[in-house]
Amino acid sequence: MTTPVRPYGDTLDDGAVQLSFTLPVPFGPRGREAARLLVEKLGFRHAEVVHSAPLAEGFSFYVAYGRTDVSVDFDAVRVEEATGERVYTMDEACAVIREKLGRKLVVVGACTGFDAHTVGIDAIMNMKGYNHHYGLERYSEVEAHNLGAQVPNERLIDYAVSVNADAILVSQIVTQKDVHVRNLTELIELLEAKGLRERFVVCAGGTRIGNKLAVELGYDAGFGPGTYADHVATFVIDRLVERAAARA
Amino acid sequence: MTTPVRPYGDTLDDGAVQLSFTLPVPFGPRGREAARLLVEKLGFRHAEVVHSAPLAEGFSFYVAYGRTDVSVDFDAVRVEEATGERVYTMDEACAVIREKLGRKLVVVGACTGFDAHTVGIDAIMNMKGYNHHYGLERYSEVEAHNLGAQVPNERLIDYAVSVNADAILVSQIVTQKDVHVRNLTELIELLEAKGLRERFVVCAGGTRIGNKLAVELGYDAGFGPGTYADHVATFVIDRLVERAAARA
Amino acid sequence: MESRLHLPPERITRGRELASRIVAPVQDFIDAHTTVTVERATLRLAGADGADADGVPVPNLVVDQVRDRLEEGALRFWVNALVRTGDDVVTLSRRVAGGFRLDGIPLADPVSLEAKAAELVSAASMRVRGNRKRREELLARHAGKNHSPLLYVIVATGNIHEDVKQARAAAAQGADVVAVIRTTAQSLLDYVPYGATTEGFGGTYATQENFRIMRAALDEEIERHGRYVHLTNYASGLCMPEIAVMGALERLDMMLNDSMYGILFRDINMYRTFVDQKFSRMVNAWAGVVINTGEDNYLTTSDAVEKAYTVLASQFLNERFALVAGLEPWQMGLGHAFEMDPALPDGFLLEVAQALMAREIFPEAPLKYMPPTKFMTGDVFRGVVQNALFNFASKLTGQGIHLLGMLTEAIHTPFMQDRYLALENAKYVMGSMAGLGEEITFRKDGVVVKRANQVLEEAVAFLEKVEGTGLMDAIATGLFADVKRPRDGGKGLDGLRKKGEGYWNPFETHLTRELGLGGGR
Amino acid sequence: MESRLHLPPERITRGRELASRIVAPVQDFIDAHTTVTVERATLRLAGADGADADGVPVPNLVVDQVRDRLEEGALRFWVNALVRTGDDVVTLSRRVAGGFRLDGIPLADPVSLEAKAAELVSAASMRVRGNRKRREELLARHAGKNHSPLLYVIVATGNIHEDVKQARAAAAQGADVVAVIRTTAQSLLDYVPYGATTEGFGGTYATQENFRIMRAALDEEIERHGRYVHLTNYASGLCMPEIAVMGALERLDMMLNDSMYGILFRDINMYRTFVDQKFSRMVNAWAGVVINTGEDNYLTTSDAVEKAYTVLASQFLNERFALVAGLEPWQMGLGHAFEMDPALPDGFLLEVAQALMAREIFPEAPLKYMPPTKFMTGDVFRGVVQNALFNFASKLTGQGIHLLGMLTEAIHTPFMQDRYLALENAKYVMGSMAGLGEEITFRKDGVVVKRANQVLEEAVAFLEKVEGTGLMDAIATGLFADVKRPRDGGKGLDGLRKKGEGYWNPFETHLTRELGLGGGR
Ligand code: B12
Ligand code: B12
Ligand SMILES: Cc1ncc(COP(=O)(O)O)c(C=O)c1O
Ligand SMILES: Cc1ncc(COP(=O)(O)O)c(C=O)c1O
Repeated sequence: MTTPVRPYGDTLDDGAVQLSFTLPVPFGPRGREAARLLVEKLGFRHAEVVHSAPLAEGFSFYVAYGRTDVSVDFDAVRVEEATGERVYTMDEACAVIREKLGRKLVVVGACTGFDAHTVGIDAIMNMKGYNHHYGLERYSEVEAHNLGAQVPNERLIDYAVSVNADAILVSQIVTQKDVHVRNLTELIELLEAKGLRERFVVCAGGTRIGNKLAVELGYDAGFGPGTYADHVATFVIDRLVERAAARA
Repeated sequence: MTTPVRPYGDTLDDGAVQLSFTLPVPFGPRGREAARLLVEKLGFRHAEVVHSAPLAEGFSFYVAYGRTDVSVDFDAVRVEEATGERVYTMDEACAVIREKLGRKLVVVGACTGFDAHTVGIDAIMNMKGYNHHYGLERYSEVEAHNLGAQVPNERLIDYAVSVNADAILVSQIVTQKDVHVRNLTELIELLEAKGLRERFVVCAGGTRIGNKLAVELGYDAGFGPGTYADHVATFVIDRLVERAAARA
Repeated sequence: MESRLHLPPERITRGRELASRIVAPVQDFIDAHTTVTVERATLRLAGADGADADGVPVPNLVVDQVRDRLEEGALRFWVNALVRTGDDVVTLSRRVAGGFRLDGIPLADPVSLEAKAAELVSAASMRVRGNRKRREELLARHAGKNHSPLLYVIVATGNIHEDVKQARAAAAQGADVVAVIRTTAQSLLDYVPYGATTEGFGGTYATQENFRIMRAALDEEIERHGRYVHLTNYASGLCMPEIAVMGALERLDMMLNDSMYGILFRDINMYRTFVDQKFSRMVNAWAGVVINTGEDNYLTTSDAVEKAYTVLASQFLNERFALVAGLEPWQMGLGHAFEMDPALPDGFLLEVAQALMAREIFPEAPLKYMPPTKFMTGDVFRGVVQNALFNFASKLTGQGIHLLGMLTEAIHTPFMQDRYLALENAKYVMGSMAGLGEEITFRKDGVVVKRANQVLEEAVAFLEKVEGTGLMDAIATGLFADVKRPRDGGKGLDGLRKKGEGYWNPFETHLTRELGLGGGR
Repeated sequence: MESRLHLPPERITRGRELASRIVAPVQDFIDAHTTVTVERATLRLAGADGADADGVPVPNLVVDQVRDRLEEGALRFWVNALVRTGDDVVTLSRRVAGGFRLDGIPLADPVSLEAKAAELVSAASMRVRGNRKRREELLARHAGKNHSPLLYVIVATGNIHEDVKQARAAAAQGADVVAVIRTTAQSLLDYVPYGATTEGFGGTYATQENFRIMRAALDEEIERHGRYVHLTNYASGLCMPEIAVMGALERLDMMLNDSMYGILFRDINMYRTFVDQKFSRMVNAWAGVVINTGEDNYLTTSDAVEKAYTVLASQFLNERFALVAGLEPWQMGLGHAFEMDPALPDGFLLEVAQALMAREIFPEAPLKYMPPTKFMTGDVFRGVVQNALFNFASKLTGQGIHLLGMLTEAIHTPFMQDRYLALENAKYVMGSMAGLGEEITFRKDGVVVKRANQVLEEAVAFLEKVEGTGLMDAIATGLFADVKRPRDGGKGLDGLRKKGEGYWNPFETHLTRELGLGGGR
């Protein structure tokens, strides 16, 4: 079955979309027409520039509405999230660790490179947690090390080795000019160069990070906005149990 | 010369555009991914869904940013406005009428069909005018008849004939389901059926009306937001002078 | 409550007094007349319904048949036919739709006519009373769940079935009131279309079936969300009384109903409107409907500072016309609007002054506050800010019914997401500054206090003038809204009739009695 | 002015007293120490500039050469080389960049060293005095043209030339202040990059050439629009004093400069930061720069209600550290932020209480009010509303420097259109409700008054505790911002030196005298 879906304004399949953008052209009727043509070229019917304003010499701003015939087959849309429907609560997670691993799970986390946004990794690791979901430090069966902000990849790896970690959790928030991609890639390359990649479950997280991107970059999983400790814990535990089973 | 212009966020040609739309799908990761795919299919690179929210059962809302390579050749952008750079002031307009027509210009205006939005046509015709631009009633050389709101096309034509009008000005503000197109077309068809089309300069105006649309529909000209009496007066006078010259 | 604006109570009293004197002579005129739509409304109350093959509604067919004898009241012919044929109302409606004429049937004896009429009145009463009771029960069951002010959104797709989707979404998002906007110019139709409709422009036809469909959908939403969702439609226009009846029968909760809107803004004949509004308001009063008056319309054409007093003057008149039609203060959703020019320095202060003034002068009325419209542009982002300030002003001054501004006001009738964003905006702003009104006092010699006092003075002065001229001549000479509406001009005058000696309308009599009103015949 | 919040003056005095007692011992430590960047800053004042082929700046090259003798002050070596070689500063800089060493040159006689130093001090003084004068002239010429509060926007493209376009656009749109945001983590570099730069992440490198380019562009905009446009950059970090010097030389108008930000939020060693902030603030004071402190940072991690007192406590400390570095009250852009949870009922009232409290406690300081950031989401439309309420609160409480919130805060560094929309939002809101602050009084027993008094109490109590512990130990034990920063931890400790007996720094001496400060050596 295919279910083509289109944007919806007030009638099914009307395709209505709101756009806004700046053009590097002077404000005036020609700019307005250029904006309209652009919206048309983007594949919109009924392209209407409903507002324009001068921003500066040679720059102008536009608000437009258009209608598109483009559709997405909703049935074919697949999301690969790191965790499925089933997410362990803290107590469940600890029970599984006790039962299946028989020892404490060791996790090292950090916000790496020059990134100093710790709120995200803290949300995952700190006692207090986030939105009424406790962080990993609260898990009785987890030994959690939060190295904080601006941790060089090298130091993170050394530390993970020194505490014999099961999992490494990396946070990256600043994404301008794809600095996060560079930094995440570097960590994996370093791990591989040292022959340590297989030793850890390595997860990335951040506002603009998803499972898809992280997996592409060589991580075991990626976590975006709305993640709680529960999600990462579930993923790490399941992955470790899997590995243990494979080894056995 | 061609000058391809693209949307501008903070770097030339970065192609940055903001979008928002509703999809008739439930809120959740799959909806979000569908939204992202849609933005990609609209031709955006780096399609990022930065916000999603549930609207109702089976409907969800998305805010997205994307970057496009689509460009418009700014040098090739042409706008056909009804009036060019040169717009008569009220006094100039009256002087030209006196000199070139040698009699008062008779103009009949109305907001037609079921449309009751008189503010626009009043802005053009009333004494007081709009934004410190007097309306046609103030022009000493213009005899202006404003028939007001909800005037049937038939009545408008009869009236124009009865006062021996030079020009008919029609305002249309409500555009839902293209009701304005229907109504504007009807007027021209009626005029043609009665063999009166050539007798009047016929202009349309309104918030969503431009010269292009009006001309397509058989009008002499069309006027959108930001129009003042000056603009219409200039157009009508020039057109009449032209015709007189052609006849002579 | 003591006035926070230091408004002199005697000036407020004076305004009321003037309104009462202005309305009295108009009331005498009203009592002596009926109109085609008052008669059709009566027939609808008596069960006339349906339409013929051309779509002409049965009430119109009946009234057209007896056009020359309308001074007797159309109901007599309907009741007589019921008595004579023994049909029930549904059958008779169907027969009339098929061409059956009522005007030739010899009259039955007055006693059986009265008896039949009493039966019909009681059937209608039961239905309307049932609706009122249902509303009261639901409101009681979900007490405390609505927002204050009530968050009011419109749907206007033109298609009742799309409207339902939009309305359900709005309910899910927290709307307290859903208004179905009428198609452009329905107010000028001298009949009410029949059945479910899917083709309107800028709105959806007000039909009884559309009312029913929407009410049923919203009732489901009430259950789902545990919050009462009010339904609103428009009475105004050439069919005010009939639509009021439809609203009463289908349990609408609010209706747009202004004593002069049709005259001033739709060029409907003034005699016609005055008579129509009275009957329609009696019906609203009876049905427990909250009316929404149209003072906002003054400011869509005139300046909100210069003409603020016209709003207040009109509120005084609407209040008086409401009182004499039996509406209680809690039913008077008197209108005003946030139409201050965003470029005006301290415009927000003037707006707050005017909104609070209305609040203090009509303390029991659930004031209906309209959002910015005329200064909205295609800049949807600035539109969001204008709406935020509007939301702020409304909560700050304790308004009752809050029409949400749409960021796309200058562009199109609302998309589903527009309404969502409007609700988010209002919920956030109003939640975050909820207590501010209670926190603050205004300087006694400040801009806000001065402004409110000035507007009150101007309104009273204006009413003095109107009282001098008489309301009808005031309208004819252009004192209101800058338009001149001659007594004999405008649409619908041919539908006016002086009531004859033998005018018979047991429904009117019933309403008059129920509402404790004197007058009428 | 009498307190509208009924704050007890004696508690405010107590807060100031505590701050003074807390700062005093730290000040003693500061006076006894110098750091690599204080030395480099001194060299910069003395004309050392440029970089070697690897991009290592000349001031760093000099300091590295004399690393082991820093307790004498690095300037001696530079001045000595000038005297001995007869080079001018440009030539000597070029030679040092080429590898020329200063540490081996035999010392000239003290008289010629003093003379040369006096010459350099006077050259720097002339330049800085000239900049101050130019600013004062321009401000006087365009008096009354800036907004109140000043509308402050950031540019952060990473490329100085793009930044210029963005800044010019902002100026055209009405911005009063343009801040060039620094690239991620420049604060952790122990040198200042040299020359124009085009590659930064989330911001643009602070370099002297970038300062110059932007200043020149904004000066053109000042002429074009007849409005002074302030330029801001960041002093904070491992190079605080040097960047302050660059700002003084290039006529920056404001600089981010907090006495503890580096310690708490960048894990820079506390000794290092305390010493650095003092010198950098003296330079700011001398240059007539307004500092912007970083109290907003407390609230990006902690809750704005729970931890409001930390903001006030930090303001007291920043004020004291500023006073002892010679800054005048008009130069103290003390920070705070609108980081109230939008979901919090009456959150706006709490926010207004806190903002007005800061206004009343620091009546002469041009408070720097930061916009919502942490509760901003990808919902740009709701973001616009959050910013509208922020604009409202700022104008209502009379803030001095208003950082505009961007609707895309949660998404990217600002696009040109984002800034435009932010300016439109602020101009509209602030214009429309401009007079409201003057109009209203808050109930004496209301939420706002109570909240302000409570935060003041909590701040004083907190300062009592810090005074008990001592500032350094308080930081070490995690009393501030929930982080523990051990005395010997953090970055940059190796750049700290105890001043020797013969420490020589005529610039410091000059500044101390000019600013009328005691202490120093
Ligand atoms: C708070 C904040 C700061 C604080 C950080 C304080 C701190 N201790 O963290 C301060 C003020 C220091 C700051 C500074 C800067 N910031 Co900042 N900051 C923000 C802000 C307002 C909120 C971020 C936040 O705390 N979100 C809340 C947390 C809970 O969400 P989260 O990080 O997404 O985390 C969740 C998930 O992503 C996930 N997750 C995150 N990490 C991980 C890791 C793992 C393993 C897992 C499983 C999950 C996971 O789980 C978390 C919980 O659900 C955002 C704007 C915004 N509203 O988003 C800008 C923002 C992130 N900052 C930005 C920038 C540019 C900067 C600066 C570079 C500016 C400058 N040039 O000075 C500096 C640089 C600092 C540095 N060196 O990195 C930009 C980034 C732009 C971009 N896309 O590249 C933003 C978007 C603002 C903007 N529009 O410019 N910032
Ligand atoms: C004021 C107003 C009203 C007033 C009108 C009062 C009056 N006497 O005009 C009232 C309250 C009565 C009203 C009612 C309705 N309105 Co209305 N209204 C508006 C509003 C707020 C402003 C319009 C306006 O006055 N603009 C100012 C004038 C000066 O601008 P303008 O008309 O564009 O005119 C300029 C140019 O276009 C040009 N121009 C215009 N005409 C002509 C003609 C000529 C010859 C020339 C040369 C130039 C010219 O010159 C003018 C000056 O520059 C707009 C929303 C908005 N902010 O735009 C909605 C709006 C136009 N209304 C709308 C609707 C749907 C309605 C109703 C149908 C709602 C309903 N179902 O009840 C009713 C129907 C009334 C009817 N029968 O037509 C929609 C239209 C949607 C659409 N695109 O189809 C809008 C956009 C609101 C919305 N988002 O839903 N409305
Ligand atoms: C009282 C009142 N009735 C009716 C309407 C609109 O209805 P119509 O356009 O159908 O007359 C309005 C609109 O603003 C109104 O205020
Ligand atoms: C006082 C102060 N300095 C500096 C900064 C940021 O600079 P950096 O990230 O380079 O440390 C901030 C940011 O919020 C600040 O408040």
